[in-house]
Amino acid sequence: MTNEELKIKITELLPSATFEEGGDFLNINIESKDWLSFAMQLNSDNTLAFDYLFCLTCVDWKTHLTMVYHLTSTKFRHNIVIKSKLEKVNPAIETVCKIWRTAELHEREVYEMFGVNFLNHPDLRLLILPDGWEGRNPLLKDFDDPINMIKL
Amino acid sequence: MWSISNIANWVNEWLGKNFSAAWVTVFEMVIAGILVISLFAVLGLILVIMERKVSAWMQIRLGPNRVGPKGLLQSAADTVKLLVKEAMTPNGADKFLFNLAPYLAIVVSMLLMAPIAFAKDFMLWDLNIGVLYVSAISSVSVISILMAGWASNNKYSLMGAMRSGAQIVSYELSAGLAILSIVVLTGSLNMNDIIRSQADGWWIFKGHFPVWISFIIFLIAITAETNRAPFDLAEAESELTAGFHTEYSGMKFALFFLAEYVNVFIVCAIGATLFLGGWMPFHIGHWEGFNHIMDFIPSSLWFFGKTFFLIFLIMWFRWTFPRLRIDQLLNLEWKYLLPIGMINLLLVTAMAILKWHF
Amino acid sequence: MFIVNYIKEVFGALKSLAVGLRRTMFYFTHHKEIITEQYPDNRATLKMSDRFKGEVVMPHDEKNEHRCTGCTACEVACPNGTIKIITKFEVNAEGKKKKAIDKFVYHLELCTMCNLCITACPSDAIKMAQTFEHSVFDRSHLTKVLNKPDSKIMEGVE
Amino acid sequence: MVEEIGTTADGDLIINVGPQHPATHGVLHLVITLNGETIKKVEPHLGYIHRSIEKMCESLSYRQFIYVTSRMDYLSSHINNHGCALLVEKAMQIEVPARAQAIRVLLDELTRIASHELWWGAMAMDLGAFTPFFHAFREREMINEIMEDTCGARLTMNYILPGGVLEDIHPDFVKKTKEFIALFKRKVDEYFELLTGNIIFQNRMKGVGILSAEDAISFGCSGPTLRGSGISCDVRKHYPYEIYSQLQFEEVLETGCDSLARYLVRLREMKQSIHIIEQLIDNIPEGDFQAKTKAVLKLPKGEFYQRVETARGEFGIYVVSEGGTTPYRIKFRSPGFSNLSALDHMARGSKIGDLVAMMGTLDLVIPDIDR
Repeated sequence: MTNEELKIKITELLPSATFEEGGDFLNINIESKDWLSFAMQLNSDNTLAFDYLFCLTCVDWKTHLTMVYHLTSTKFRHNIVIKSKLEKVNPAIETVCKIWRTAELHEREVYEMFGVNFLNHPDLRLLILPDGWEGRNPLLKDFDDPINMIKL
Repeated sequence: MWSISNIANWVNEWLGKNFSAAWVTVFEMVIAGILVISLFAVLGLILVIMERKVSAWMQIRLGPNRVGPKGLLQSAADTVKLLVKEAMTPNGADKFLFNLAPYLAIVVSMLLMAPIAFAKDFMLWDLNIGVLYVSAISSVSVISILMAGWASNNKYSLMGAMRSGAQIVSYELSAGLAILSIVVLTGSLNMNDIIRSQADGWWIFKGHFPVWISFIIFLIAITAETNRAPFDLAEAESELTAGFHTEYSGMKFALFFLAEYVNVFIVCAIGATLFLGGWMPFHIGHWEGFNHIMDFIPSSLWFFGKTFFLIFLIMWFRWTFPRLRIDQLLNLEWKYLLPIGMINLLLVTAMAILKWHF
Repeated sequence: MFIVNYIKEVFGALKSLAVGLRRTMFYFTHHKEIITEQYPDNRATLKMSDRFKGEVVMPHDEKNEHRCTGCTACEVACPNGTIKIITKFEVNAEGKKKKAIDKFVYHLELCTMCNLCITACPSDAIKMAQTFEHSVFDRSHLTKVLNKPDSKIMEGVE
Repeated sequence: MVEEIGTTADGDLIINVGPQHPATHGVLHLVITLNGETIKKVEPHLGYIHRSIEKMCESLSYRQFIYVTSRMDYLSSHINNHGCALLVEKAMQIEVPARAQAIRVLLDELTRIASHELWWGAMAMDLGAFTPFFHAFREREMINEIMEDTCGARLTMNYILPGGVLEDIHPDFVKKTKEFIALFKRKVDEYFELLTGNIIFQNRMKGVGILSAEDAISFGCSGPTLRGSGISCDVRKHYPYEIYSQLQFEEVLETGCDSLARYLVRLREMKQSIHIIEQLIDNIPEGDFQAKTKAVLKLPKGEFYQRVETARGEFGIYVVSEGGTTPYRIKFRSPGFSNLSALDHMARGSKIGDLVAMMGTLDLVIPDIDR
């Protein structure tokens, strides 16, 4: 499907979604509370069939966080980017690791790097950071490590 | 003609002239013990350098080439290194069993030396059940491996030991059946008798097709019994780091290492004795002239030549094949080698009764 | 037909093993195929490719002059702080003060050989050397000063 | 007395494979729960060489960040660099000269072969066959020498700049590459004799580590791992970059879904790479090897995503730019990280020996996973 067709289809599924062109893919902004049901529809809808989550990450905008999900369909080869704003304090969003199982590790990474709490995640523990890590989440913009970071 | 047995007889006579019979026995036992231990050391050195060179050439490498001429003293340097290394005993280990295991391994391989005929009329113990003795004692070696694996208190070691236990117990059967086929043909368990029965040709040539099958089964079984690749599951380094000897270091590790190589030598010596005629030169039926010429080559050379040929075969396998998985290993034994071995034994028996062999 | 399949299976397996054995035997007997490099022994004949990026050096001519103006373009270009340039003011023959390098400090232990400093350099003062034996016993030996003592900037290099 | 440590309530053994273990080729740490020889659970513990490259890149300029990615998947470092350069070029609309494109693609494919060679040898070694390792390294050494001549380094090439390549190809490049192709074509049949056809190897691989097509997609696998499950996913075909759309090559697909299928995909991919190199080696267009670029690169405000096909799968670079000289946020989608997530699913219920085979065919490079 082209971006235009995708837009129409997705507006049907989730009227509150807003679109953003620019970049390589169609960007869709959604509310974080809609995410789980919307993700299920994206995955199961026969004409969309977004079965492949190829990138899951988070961006720290200082005032808020944004979860970014890159989705593609191995059947139709169309791509979309889902973005969802999260609060800076105690960010939380539903997990999608039941739908795309690769999300399990990716969400654990985002959890420790940005402190995003993934609701209903089966195994939300530190993955990369050492056990008993205390302090800020490293990829946040206000993280500072005076010992190990070399300032240029 | 010069031969080892002449020297042995001369020593015996000289001792008999100078000492009483009891002392002669004591001295001869001491001499035999020293000889066995030095043979151990020499074999260890030779086989390690041989393995390293064989593997290197198959892997388009040069291999050890620094210590001594063409790197021939490399294994001596290795030994020195292992000797000066600290022999650690891990904290949680069962200290007594942990230290006992390597010695048990070496003692078992020493015991196996006894009934092997190294040259014409030259063996430590002319035992009338030599073949049975060998298969009985070689099964004991599994105890040392189990002991090492258990006492290390390491999960890798334990799993290695358990694998090894299952493997040696299984492959003992096939090796036994393969040996039996020769016993059936000769009608004797005595090593010397078996060798003499090959005076008109080795069994591998006299025995037709069934003996070849026995020989192949025997080769596979002994490779498995000595825990060599492709059956080195007990020490599969990519799975269990080093298996049962993960926790061993220094000389204790070296003893396991030595025992492995000496075991290879012994099983190959037995294979050579059973199938390739031991020290018996290459004889063909009644070609007296040809046989006579062959007799000029010393019998010890024949024995060592054949044994090292088999050792080379086993090394060749090791550096060519990937490792089997534990269930495939047991499948191979119980689904392939054992049934084939049994049917083959039947064939050999029929052949022996009907006198089809040469 | 179980028996036939069984026998076929066994012979197929043995054949596949024999093929592998033949290949290793080929290499066992063909020593010309050996590719081992005897490294410290072939040092005399060993020649690195002329583009090999070993370390950053600053060529000096016979008059002990280099081409570095101390513009710090390389320091800016470096992704990981490998280069530190310490400048000083020199009084030249006409009595004018002129900026020149005091020390060109190069941390080999940080260098990723990305060549960005050499691309950035406007006066071709530094280049990559083809050395590769960099191991030393103390990390501090890897911090080098590239300009030789008492070296001067070449005439005409701005 | 011997203490019982590291067992579960059911009496299952818990074993640490790694961070220092002969099978993990790096510092991967797997905690596996075992019932006898059978694996019940595999749990990866990462971070032993995490350098936080994403954070580092936030303070590096668009010229500098390219070379950091060499240190991620060090076996396809050239392809990683290529992806980063493509992203910058796409965002800034830099036209890359045809000669530079051809050179990049040639070196990409050489890198791919070198990476697969190393994988082949290392995987054989995991399975207990030592000899193939050295045979693979003989061919890989030739590629390394070609790389050394042209790029000046053997592993982390650092040869790509936004807008082209660092230098023109070495005068010997064409000759040496042709020599390599000739040698490789002779030797690749030996791979079959040594390993592929071997009955022990076949049994170790067939039916081991089954990853059905649905699971492979769900786990986000890419590259040979996904193609071994019969899903077409080659970035070079679906989202062609550089001159891949003009080249003749076949996307290798196997439908076995097991370790053998993944193995065969990689072996056949090497031949396809040779095919690509053969098409290009005599037809490298004349011209510049570098486009004129500004001294300071500034990406326009926005978000950019670029993917390339590395030897391990789809490598993605996601850049959020605020219009400055450094990225605001950068995310590397590394193929190994996603492929690793499938390991637990694949390994459950199989033997320890199979785990080694699975890890071998997933072709894990640990710095790629840890970043």
